[in-house]
Amino acid sequence: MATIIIDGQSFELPEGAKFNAIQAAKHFGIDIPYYCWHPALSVVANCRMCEIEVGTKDPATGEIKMLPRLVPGCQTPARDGTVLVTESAKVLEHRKNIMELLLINHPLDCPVCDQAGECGLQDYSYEHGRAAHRFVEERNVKPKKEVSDLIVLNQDRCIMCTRCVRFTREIPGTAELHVMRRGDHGEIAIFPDQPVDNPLAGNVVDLCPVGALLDKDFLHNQRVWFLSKHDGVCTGCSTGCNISVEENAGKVWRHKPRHNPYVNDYWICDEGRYGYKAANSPTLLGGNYVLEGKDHHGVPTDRFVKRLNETLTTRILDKQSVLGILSPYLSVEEAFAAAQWLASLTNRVELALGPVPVRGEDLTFAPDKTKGRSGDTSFIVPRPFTISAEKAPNRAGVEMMLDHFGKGAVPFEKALESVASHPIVIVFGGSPDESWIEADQVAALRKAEVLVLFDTTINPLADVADFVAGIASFAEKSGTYVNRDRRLQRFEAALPPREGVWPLLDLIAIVSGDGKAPIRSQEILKAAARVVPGLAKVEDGLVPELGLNLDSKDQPIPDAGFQDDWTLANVSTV
Amino acid sequence: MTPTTLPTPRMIPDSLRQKIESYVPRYPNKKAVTLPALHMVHSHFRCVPYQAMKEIAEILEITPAEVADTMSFYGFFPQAPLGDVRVWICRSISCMLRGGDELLEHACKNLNIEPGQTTADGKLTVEFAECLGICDHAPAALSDDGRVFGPLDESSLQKMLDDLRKGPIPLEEL
Amino acid sequence: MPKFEPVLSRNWNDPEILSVKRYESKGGYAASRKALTTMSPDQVVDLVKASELRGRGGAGFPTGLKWSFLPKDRKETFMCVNGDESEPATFNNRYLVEKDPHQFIEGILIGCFATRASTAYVYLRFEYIKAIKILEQAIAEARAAGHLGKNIYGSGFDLEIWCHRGAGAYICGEETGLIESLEGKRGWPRIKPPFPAIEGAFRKPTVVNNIETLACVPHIVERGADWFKSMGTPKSYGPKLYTISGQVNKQVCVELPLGVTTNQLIEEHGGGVWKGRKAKAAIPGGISMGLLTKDEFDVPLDFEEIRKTGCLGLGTAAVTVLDETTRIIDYLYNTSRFFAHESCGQCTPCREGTGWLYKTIKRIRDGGGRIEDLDLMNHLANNMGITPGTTICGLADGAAWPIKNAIAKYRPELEQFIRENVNPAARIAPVQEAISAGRSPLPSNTSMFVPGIGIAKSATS
Amino acid sequence: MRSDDPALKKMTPPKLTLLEQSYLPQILGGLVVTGRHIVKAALGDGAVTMEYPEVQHQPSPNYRGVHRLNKDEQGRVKCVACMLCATACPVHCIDIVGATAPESWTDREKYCQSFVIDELRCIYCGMCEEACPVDAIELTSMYDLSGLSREEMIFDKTKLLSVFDLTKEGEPMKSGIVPPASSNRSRELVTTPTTGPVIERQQLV
Repeated sequence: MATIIIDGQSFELPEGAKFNAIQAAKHFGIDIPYYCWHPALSVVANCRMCEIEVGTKDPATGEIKMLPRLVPGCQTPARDGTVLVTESAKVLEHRKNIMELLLINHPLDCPVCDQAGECGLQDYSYEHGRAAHRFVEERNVKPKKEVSDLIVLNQDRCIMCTRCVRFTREIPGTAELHVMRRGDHGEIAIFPDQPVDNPLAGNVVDLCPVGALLDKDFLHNQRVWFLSKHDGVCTGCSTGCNISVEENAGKVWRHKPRHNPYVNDYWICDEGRYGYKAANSPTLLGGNYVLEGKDHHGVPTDRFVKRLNETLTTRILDKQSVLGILSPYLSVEEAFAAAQWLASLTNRVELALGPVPVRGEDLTFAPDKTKGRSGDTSFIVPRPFTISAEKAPNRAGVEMMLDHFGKGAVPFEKALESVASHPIVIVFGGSPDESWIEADQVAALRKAEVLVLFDTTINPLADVADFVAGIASFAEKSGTYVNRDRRLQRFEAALPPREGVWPLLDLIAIVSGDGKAPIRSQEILKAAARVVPGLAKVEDGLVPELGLNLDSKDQPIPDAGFQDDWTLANVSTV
Repeated sequence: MTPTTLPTPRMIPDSLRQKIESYVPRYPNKKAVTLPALHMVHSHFRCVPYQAMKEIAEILEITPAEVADTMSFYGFFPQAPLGDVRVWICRSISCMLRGGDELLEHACKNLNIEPGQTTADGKLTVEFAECLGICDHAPAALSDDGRVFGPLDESSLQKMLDDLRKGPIPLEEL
Repeated sequence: MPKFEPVLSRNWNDPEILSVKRYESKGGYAASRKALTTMSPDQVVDLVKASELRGRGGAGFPTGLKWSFLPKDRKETFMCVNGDESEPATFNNRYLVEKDPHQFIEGILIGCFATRASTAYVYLRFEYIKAIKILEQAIAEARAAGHLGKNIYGSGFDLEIWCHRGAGAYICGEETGLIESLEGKRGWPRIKPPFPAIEGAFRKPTVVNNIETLACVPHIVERGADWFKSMGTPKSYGPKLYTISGQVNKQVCVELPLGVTTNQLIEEHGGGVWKGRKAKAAIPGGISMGLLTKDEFDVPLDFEEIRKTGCLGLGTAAVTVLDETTRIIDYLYNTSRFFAHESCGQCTPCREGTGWLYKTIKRIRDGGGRIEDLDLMNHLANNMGITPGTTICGLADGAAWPIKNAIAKYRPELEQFIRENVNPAARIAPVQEAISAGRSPLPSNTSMFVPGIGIAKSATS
Repeated sequence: MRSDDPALKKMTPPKLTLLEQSYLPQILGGLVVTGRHIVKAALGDGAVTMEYPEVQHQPSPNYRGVHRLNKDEQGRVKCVACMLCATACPVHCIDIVGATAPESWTDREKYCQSFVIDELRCIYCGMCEEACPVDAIELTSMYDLSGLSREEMIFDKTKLLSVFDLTKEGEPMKSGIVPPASSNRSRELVTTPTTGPVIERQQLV
């Protein structure tokens, strides 16, 4: 067993771990400040913030030999017998010096800087900096520039950590960013007419430890300390990237990636990043509607449910059969509850899968560590990042329910053909995109005698359906999705359901009239796990933080990656 | 990459392109040719414009930003064309001790330019240098055709400037 | 001690030596033939180890030891020859290439054979326009004469030498900076480990040697390690090219055994201090080394003794003489300007520190100095560089050393300068001074954020 | 503060004499003061009440009344929408919408598109003024705040700026520091999208 000594305390390193000193210390709850190091990028050790005293302990004699000078923690492997001193006077004095140097040319415009509140400079200058600095000369002033339509670069705030440059070279491999000139006149730049427009470009904003690279979409809108973060899963494609949905005052303001080594590592694509806008869309359905004559009339939920149930009961008593269409945007719980309800209506029910949007081909970015700066890459465990062509979050999960309750996943096209034999069609939508259904498909579905739609947006099908119920959007519901790799992942509601609208789980409970029906997603998942064989691994409706692989055991992660947590909340207050 | 994919009109002529490509076998990867290619382009155009950087990137199968990264690091490559002759006047320690800074100032004042600028007639570009490695001639100057001047004083500086304005001399004649 | 006979510079007076024929007729390429045909690579390494040849580039690392760090099971090795001689006042490599290129090519050949490198890149700074031309021609001739190419001398050893031109960056003289530059990237030094011997150019084991170091190798092979060790001082053996420049009558490059003194150099080779003046100080080996005061002119200039005077080391043995009229502040201004211009901008302490030091020294020189600036600069300089461990490469040490060295040795002069030179125009603005001291620059009861100056600190003290 | 803190000074209540325990001297002392006032008022000089609104009250200089938004020397709102006042506000009565400043404002990149203070919710603690890094928000000495509806008491940017115009003569900006002028600054004025009811009030002395 490998033992590491940090600040005089011995710790056992986990089996198979591939840590550097920063990761090892963090693993045992000790913070070493850093800027340029990022767990997924090559190590260049140029910010010099993470420098500590390093030594080795001789296993035979127990003698500790320290190196005479400071060593960057990012560059120091944590091995058996490694000795780290992170809080000595020498180290603390060094941090003071580095903070002072980083700030001599940095403008003090925190009040107008969007990074304020999640800024590495703010945190570390509070924790490690000098109260006053000794620089009395003129500051270097550098220009503000736009590196793409979505990203702005405030060069005077940059600390030249080169994380962004390394990212564009190593992860998407597009290398749009470069360093211009040298010395204290160095700048980050793009080549003229070659903006940072790769599909992962937005990640450079997250990577930037200071307010140099900022998202124009979020610029000057909110102060980050007003935002509440909610763990979410991106619904943009079947990769199911872990995101943090950040809202304030009833609106979602941004999506940020959340680290999950099994799914998205540290990244999200720009499509997912700006997918938050659908949560604030004015085209979301604002209530329940019944088609009377040619017009839809908004009705309160109790009357809507009553009329829907009356219609369904009459028709079903007439021995008419039901076609249920479950969209891949439903959560596992919603699909389970919906399928269960449909099955309880009649035994003449056919279940089908809603349209699965597919665009292009899967796009995989394999990290190429040789493309970056020639730093030390031995700590990095490269993991590819894939943007799926399948633009729905939960096809696998919905299919699982269809397999259980129906005769397998009937594709949407085939279901359309069978509308003729099913006078009642009940569609569960949920796509944030209004154009999820095409005109000819709407026409085919409208052939049904009764068309019921549960959906989030005002879309062509909602224009013609007999019953339209607005349900909670992706940001307003909790539940789980099963991604492309059959990983079950939990997400939380970021917003309360908008006025006049119920979450689908509640609505089904009301419609089915079962007063005792569970409406908490965890309970439904628990119930589903009891009957659906694919979910057998779920225990007590609980899903681990990194998700649950439904098929096999997860490979252990040798590098305990962690996200930068430069937020005010993490600063210990006096 | 095949030449047909290159944008038109192309800036780097075929002969130069072949010369750049002839350097590729010298190194284990193409990227290493960046610096020689920049030198070749520079001596051809007497500057390295953006379009040329783009074409170098295409030849070497890297991105233009990577070429710009390398190019901007070094002090040697200008983006705007230079004068017919480029002369560096050294201001490093040995030359400074013998009046290098004053000579640079003097030369610029004579030519009515700032260090780094080209004379109005486009004949001469004067730059400062952080040591030219010809300290045995300090205070020294070096022109980009390889001529070494020094030790300079005000009168020999004037003579040097006059000589340089006559145009470059091929290296063989040195 | 027998009379010293120059070896590295023995052919410098012969303009014909540029041709391979002439060089061969003078006994050239005999050492390489001997090494390749009668010795094994390891024997050459052992021989160089035995000679205790130390790198001539500045750090003085034992060359044989460096070669023996290469992994035993390597498949491909590169040799990088460091001719990016950018340390101000240094020009001995230029002499070696311009005046006797084949001696140096022979050195590369033996060095590559010893390290089993089949490709060598000679990285020369772009300012050496003539030297590059001469070297390229010499390489072509040597190849035509069978000293380079495939199966050299029938030994089965192949070698190609390519000339790679720098583009004006001091930092490319640092070995990993050179490797990065060779790879077509910006010359930002790499972190170590991995050391170049394990993972260098193109991620292969690489040896980086200075031109002068390699030029010594043929002579060691030819005459043996004992001959080499018969010259110089303990731990610093062999001949060395010293350059003398600055305020002396004759600025020259001379070959002498290691361990001559500054006085000897100035009087015997430099023709005395110019204009009949007296010397005030001398820089022993390029501006990053610090200053020798006049009292220290008798210290032998070798790798060990020089450190005892508070200088960083021998450096490149480029001695620059300052006469009695030269102001130390001007010397500091020059060095700090150089390093602020040449800092690669990678590590924070060097990027920001060199700029800060330059701005401060400029202000002092302009007449806006404060006595406490000296302590501030001393503190800054003490926390920069590889020695305290705050940077990747040694440039920051080189930038900081002259400053702390000069403050230690010439503090009275600097203080006097600050007191006597007061220029109101160069004074620090009171608001800046107040901010830096953590005092409120504004009337009390006001907030601290002034756009353009900016401080967000409550008004204390 | 801990109870065993050495900085704590322990006090014991004074012992009262028998006469003091009867409270009679204190009562008599109070009656004397009252009597003095009765006499003064009867003689027509030294009334302690004020005939408001004919006579206006002059509050002390550090009185915390209605807020104002300061303008810079070009008449633009000084606020940079950093929202520190909203953060500091203990009752959450400030709502700001920030936006990128117009191109022509070369000295700043952000300004407040809307700035609303609910004057009824405000507790006039002055924390906003304390928090402001650019001295844009200040509490004036205006105290006679009234309105006919709750909506009227929600002050928008225009109204807050008009408070500045009303009070700037009598109460100059506390910092007196204006942002350093840059050479190419334009003279463009702030335009506010809405024009709320402008407060009308006689000029302060």
